[in-house]
Amino acid sequence: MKLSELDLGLMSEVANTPRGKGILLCIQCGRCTSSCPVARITKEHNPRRLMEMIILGFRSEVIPHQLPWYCLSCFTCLDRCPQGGDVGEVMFAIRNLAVKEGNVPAGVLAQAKSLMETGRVINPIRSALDKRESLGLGEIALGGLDEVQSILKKTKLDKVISPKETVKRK
Amino acid sequence: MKYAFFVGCLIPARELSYEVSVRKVLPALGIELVDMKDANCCAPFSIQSVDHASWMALAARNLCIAEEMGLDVLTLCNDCYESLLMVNTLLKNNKALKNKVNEILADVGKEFKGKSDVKHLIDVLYDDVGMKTIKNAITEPFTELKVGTQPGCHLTKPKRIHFEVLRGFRALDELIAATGAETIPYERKEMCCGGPLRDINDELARQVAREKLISLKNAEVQGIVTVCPFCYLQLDTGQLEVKRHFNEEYNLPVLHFIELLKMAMGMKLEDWEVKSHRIPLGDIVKGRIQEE
Amino acid sequence: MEENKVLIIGGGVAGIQASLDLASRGFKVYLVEKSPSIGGRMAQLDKTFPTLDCSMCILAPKMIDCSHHPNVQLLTYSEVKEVKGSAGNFTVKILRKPRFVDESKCTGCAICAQHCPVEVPNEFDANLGMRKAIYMPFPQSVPRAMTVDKEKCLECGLCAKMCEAKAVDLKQQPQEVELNVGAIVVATGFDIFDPTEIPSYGYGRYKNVVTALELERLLCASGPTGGHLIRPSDGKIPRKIAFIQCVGSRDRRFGNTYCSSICCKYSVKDAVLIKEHEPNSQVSIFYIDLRAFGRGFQEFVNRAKSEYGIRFIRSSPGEIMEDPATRNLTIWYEDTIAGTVENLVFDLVVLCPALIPRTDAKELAKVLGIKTDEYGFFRASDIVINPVDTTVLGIFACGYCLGPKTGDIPDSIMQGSATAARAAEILRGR
Amino acid sequence: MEEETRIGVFICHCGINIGGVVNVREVVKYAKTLPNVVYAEDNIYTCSEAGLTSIKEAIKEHNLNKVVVASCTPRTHEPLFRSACREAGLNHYLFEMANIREQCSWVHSHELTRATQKAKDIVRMAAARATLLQPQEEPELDIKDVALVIGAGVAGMTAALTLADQGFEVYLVEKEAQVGGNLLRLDKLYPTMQDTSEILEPMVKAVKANKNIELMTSTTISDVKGYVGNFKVTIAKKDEKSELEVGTIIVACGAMNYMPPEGLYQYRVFDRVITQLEMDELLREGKLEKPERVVMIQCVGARKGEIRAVDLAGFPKSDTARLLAKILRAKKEEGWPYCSKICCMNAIKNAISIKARYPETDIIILYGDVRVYKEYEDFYSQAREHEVKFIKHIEEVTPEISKSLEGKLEVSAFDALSGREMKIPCDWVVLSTPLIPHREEVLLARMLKIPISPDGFLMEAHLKLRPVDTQMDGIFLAGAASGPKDVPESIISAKAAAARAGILMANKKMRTEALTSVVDEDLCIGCGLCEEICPYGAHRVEESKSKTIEALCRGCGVCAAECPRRAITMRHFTDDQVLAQIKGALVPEMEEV
Repeated sequence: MKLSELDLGLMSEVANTPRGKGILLCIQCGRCTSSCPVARITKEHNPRRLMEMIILGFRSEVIPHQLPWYCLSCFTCLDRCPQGGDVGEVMFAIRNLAVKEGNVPAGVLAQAKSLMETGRVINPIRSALDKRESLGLGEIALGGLDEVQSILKKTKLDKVISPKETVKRK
Repeated sequence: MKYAFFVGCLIPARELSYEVSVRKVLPALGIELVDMKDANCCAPFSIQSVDHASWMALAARNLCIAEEMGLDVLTLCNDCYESLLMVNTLLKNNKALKNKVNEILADVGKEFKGKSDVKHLIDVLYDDVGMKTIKNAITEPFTELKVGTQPGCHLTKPKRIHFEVLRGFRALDELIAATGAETIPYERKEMCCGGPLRDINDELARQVAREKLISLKNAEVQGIVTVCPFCYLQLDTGQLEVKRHFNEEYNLPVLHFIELLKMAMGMKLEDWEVKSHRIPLGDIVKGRIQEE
Repeated sequence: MEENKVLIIGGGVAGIQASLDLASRGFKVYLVEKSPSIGGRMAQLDKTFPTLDCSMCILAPKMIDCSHHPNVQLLTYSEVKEVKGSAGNFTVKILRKPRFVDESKCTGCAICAQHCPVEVPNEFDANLGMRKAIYMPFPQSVPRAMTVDKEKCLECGLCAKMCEAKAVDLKQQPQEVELNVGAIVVATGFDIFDPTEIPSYGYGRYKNVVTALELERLLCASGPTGGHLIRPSDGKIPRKIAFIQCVGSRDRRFGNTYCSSICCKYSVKDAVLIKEHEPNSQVSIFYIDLRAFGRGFQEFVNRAKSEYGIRFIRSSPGEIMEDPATRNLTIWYEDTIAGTVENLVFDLVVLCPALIPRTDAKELAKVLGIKTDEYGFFRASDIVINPVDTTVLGIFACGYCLGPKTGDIPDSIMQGSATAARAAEILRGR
Repeated sequence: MEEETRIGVFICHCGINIGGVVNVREVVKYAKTLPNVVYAEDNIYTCSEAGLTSIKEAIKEHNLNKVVVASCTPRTHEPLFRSACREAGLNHYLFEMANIREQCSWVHSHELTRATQKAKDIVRMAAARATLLQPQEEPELDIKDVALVIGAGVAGMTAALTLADQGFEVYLVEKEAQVGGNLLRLDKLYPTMQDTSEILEPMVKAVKANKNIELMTSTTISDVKGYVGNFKVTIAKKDEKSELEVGTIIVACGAMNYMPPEGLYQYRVFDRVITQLEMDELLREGKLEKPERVVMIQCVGARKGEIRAVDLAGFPKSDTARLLAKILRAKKEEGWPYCSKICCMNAIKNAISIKARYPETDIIILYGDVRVYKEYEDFYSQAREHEVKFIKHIEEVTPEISKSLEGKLEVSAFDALSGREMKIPCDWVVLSTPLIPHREEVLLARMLKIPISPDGFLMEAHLKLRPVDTQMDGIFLAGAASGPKDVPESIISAKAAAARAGILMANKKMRTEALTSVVDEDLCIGCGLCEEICPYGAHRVEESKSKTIEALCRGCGVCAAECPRRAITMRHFTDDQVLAQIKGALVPEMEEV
């Protein structure tokens, strides 16, 4: 791999993203990977190796890929990392970067959109609403929708999920 | 005792029996639930993954509502619990972050002060109601019912936002014991249900669920008890998907803990509640169903 | 004249070296030891790396020298309670805990112990072996005198009856001794991190997960198993043994961010010993960085690989699972070179815990008025040029109580000698 | 007329160690039947205060003139029993020890009767020898309270100062014109990151100011004669030679940085491939211009290969030469077999210095293991927080270094932990090379008669328990002379060496073992064989007669064995004593007949 393809800045970019500081603590011991439910199922997902590739700056092999999305954020690694290296936390940092480059799974995108429109990531279907009524469970319509939307306007969630130059997800 | 009741998105949309049972059981145990009227989504895993600021701000907004009500938050869902508890802890301990978030909230006339706490249903039952009261409330305890629990990840993890490791596990086990049922330990008890991977990589989500189901099957349990709507969804509906893809029979009925407690307290399940479970509850609910 | 007197706190190999050097240099030395015998951690070890000398055999002569040196006075089973004054003139109050046995009369024949009805776990054997309520921690104890463990004693008085030397005195009272000394040397050593803090390794829950110190006792000919390596759950000889490095060290969660700096070395040593005990056993060592630094060790590691076929796996395992039926242990780890998650089954798993400050280090620091460092070890006044001076002039330190900067036995010995030089500089310098 | 021999025998149960196997009382009974034995008893622990007292009492009561203790190993317990005899007014060379534990009960724990039999044999042999024992006087030596410290690096200066501050006179000899050793070339010290001058300058001032220290630079050692307390050392400054008389010697000649041969990692081929020490110098002189990236390679010439022939060429007859001849046949990659242990921290130190100067510079360290032992782990974390990158490369796939089209250096390495091969363009390649022994060191060792360890460093008396002593009384080691050490470690070892030397000089006298060789001048033909083979140089032929220098003699007995005229005997181990012992072993067992 050539320098041109190695992204020197990736490690500090991640380190300076909220929840990304842990990348600097990693000593590559592998406790995270052997504790990870997904890593046990597929060789494809390897939190430790993901950290290593970020440290070295293999941007094109990490950011546009599924890999960061394979993390369940079950936080087992968080509790077992001897360095308090926050692998599970760093994953959020990486995903935040990935989204900015257009790498966001359809399911997640849908939830984000729904959030912007309704203030909820999941919404009841008609029948459920009827059932609620019949049980006298009362309304769940979101009074504060306008507030939610103005918050999301301020955090520019819409821009985040539809970046100009969209990187193809491999 | 009063709580700001945070019901979340998934439960009212898909798992009404959970909500109904909570609304029935907790008042019976002396807990008053006050709905958080204008609460928004807790901003779960998916939103956290998309944008940090949005997550913080939305979670904080919910916390502000609870503060305005002057109450602590009661959540039924591990995801809501993790999101709200994490943000609450972070903002309470990080002034700079708090100011940033409050800047965003200022536009909607809200300010995070850090006056409320966030509690999971299990915390409330175990700490506030207390085992004594619960034991006294049990009128029709289960006998010879062996269950495996799915405490879920965020009831206890990450350690740093929970005062005691595996405390949630112990609490849940004791609570189940109070209902007369027996919790059987199994190898993959601490493992995630795989829920978060639904809609991202269903294949993987199923395989994680499968590992858990196999481990439960090996422990020869009669059913699974959950405390999180996502775990429930993943192990109940998910169980059918696993069955279909690997064509393996498990037939492990899945119950919300609150349903278990409800029945042990002598309240019957209604027919629609029983039917809302994709895996038939079978003998577990024998004689505990409301006649029409 | 107190200029000629020095107090040594701690009778491990560092304290012993300091005592002998100062005594031979002409100082009167008071050697205070908390436990019934001097010898410290080194006495608990089976063999020492990389020369595989029998630890006790090379230590015992030094212990005996101490007890017979005209300039050394042993104050075992004693603790320092109060220190006043300054360099050249310290006043020290020492509590002599009652042994309930007259040291000068006792011949250490141990006949009393044979008759004592009370059996309790022996701390010296990492609680793997048993001792009586009247006991000597180990056969080569110095002084060679019994001690009554009053907490466990039934006061049946059988020991007193049996003792020909009439040495047992169950009425003995604690004594306070006041000493004047010109300098003080602290050599209180280390404690061991409690692996139950890491639940996923199951120490305490799984019988066949042991610490390295427990293994030393299991390998030692004078240990509870007479030198037969057997596993705790069923007394069977373990065929597959694993070592796990950095249990609680290099770990921010517990504040032990340092490297304990001896574990890699003694693990390789123990692995080789195991192969010599049981040539057809398989030994694997899980490590993060294999720290075989310094002379002789790299060569030792190479031999361990090529001659003894010991397997080195670069990985810090995530968790250990026990099979309730066989009590065998499955280690889940990532082969960090291959990048795959693997699991292996072992009969015995040895954890290498961090070496941490003595639980009472802070207390002693207060008594002495010296400072501790960020980990709770005693702070050197300047880690580069004054490595054995504490923050108080006239009070010196040597051995692991200074923290991992000490490393292994030779380092402790060098520091012990170094404190002797410093004391001489302070008290004899023109 | 010789007084009659009266032997007392004391047999130890050692708790159950011996008593549990050997029938001790029976052995006592038997001992009493042996010739010249007038008294015998058994003790639970002969080494206990009680046991020792009863020995002393028996000596007086039965006016014993020989004592035999049958118990454990003399190695640990002989001094104890000897002093008991002394205290009872009996010359301690009239004491004999029989080991019936290690050599009997422990090895025959399953054959009780035969063990008892063997115990009797061992006791009988001991008694037989004891009969012939003679009182001996241990020669007492005067110790001159002047010390010589060889080498004025940080270790040598510390040793000198420590001794001087105790009031001893010290000659401090340095072969270079300037004192300070390796520190002169280093930029900073880890982990404190202080300039080396901060340590060095005050130390040099103190040395020069101390009236007890005589500093001699550009001076070498050309010969060492004599023995502990009375060394005669010839030193040479240019051509003029002079002699020093000293009581003790501290060797602090340090170690030197390994220079890779031309071509290894393109060293000396590309001018921007340098050693870590050379990087230290660049930084020290502030000559490093802002690089885009620096790549450091660890363990260059360390932890691999064997010691090279060229390192031996200087001294073909040396001990090392012989030791290494074997290894060299199996010569692998060039280099030194051990881990030099300071290189990881050194690399990190320079990495941090560079980052401090040029934060944008990317620094990659290629390692096999990060051996940041002790608290240096925190130093490693510090480097990672400075965003220094660490790559575990597979050493089998040695990094290749080439020039890229843009004229940059290009390092190709295989990252074991991401399983990827990388070509890393960079401006500098820095090679971390180990500390290795000076060649002079080996010649010096020959003069001082200190053995050399297989890795070429001076060997301590015992790796574990006597790290700064040598097998030669009065000669001690400080600093890197006995293996790689960083500054704090060197200082500790220097203070330790000073303490050990101080003990001898403060006591002004010392006794040596009486067990030495004795030459019968009538038989000696002055062939000089003994002088040639004595490992301690304790024999010197003068006027065609061999003389023993008792202070140097270790009593090993090689000379006695080799002497063609049987002119040499060993004091306290005479032939007839040994023969008596052997005869004792062969006596047929009366009781059994």
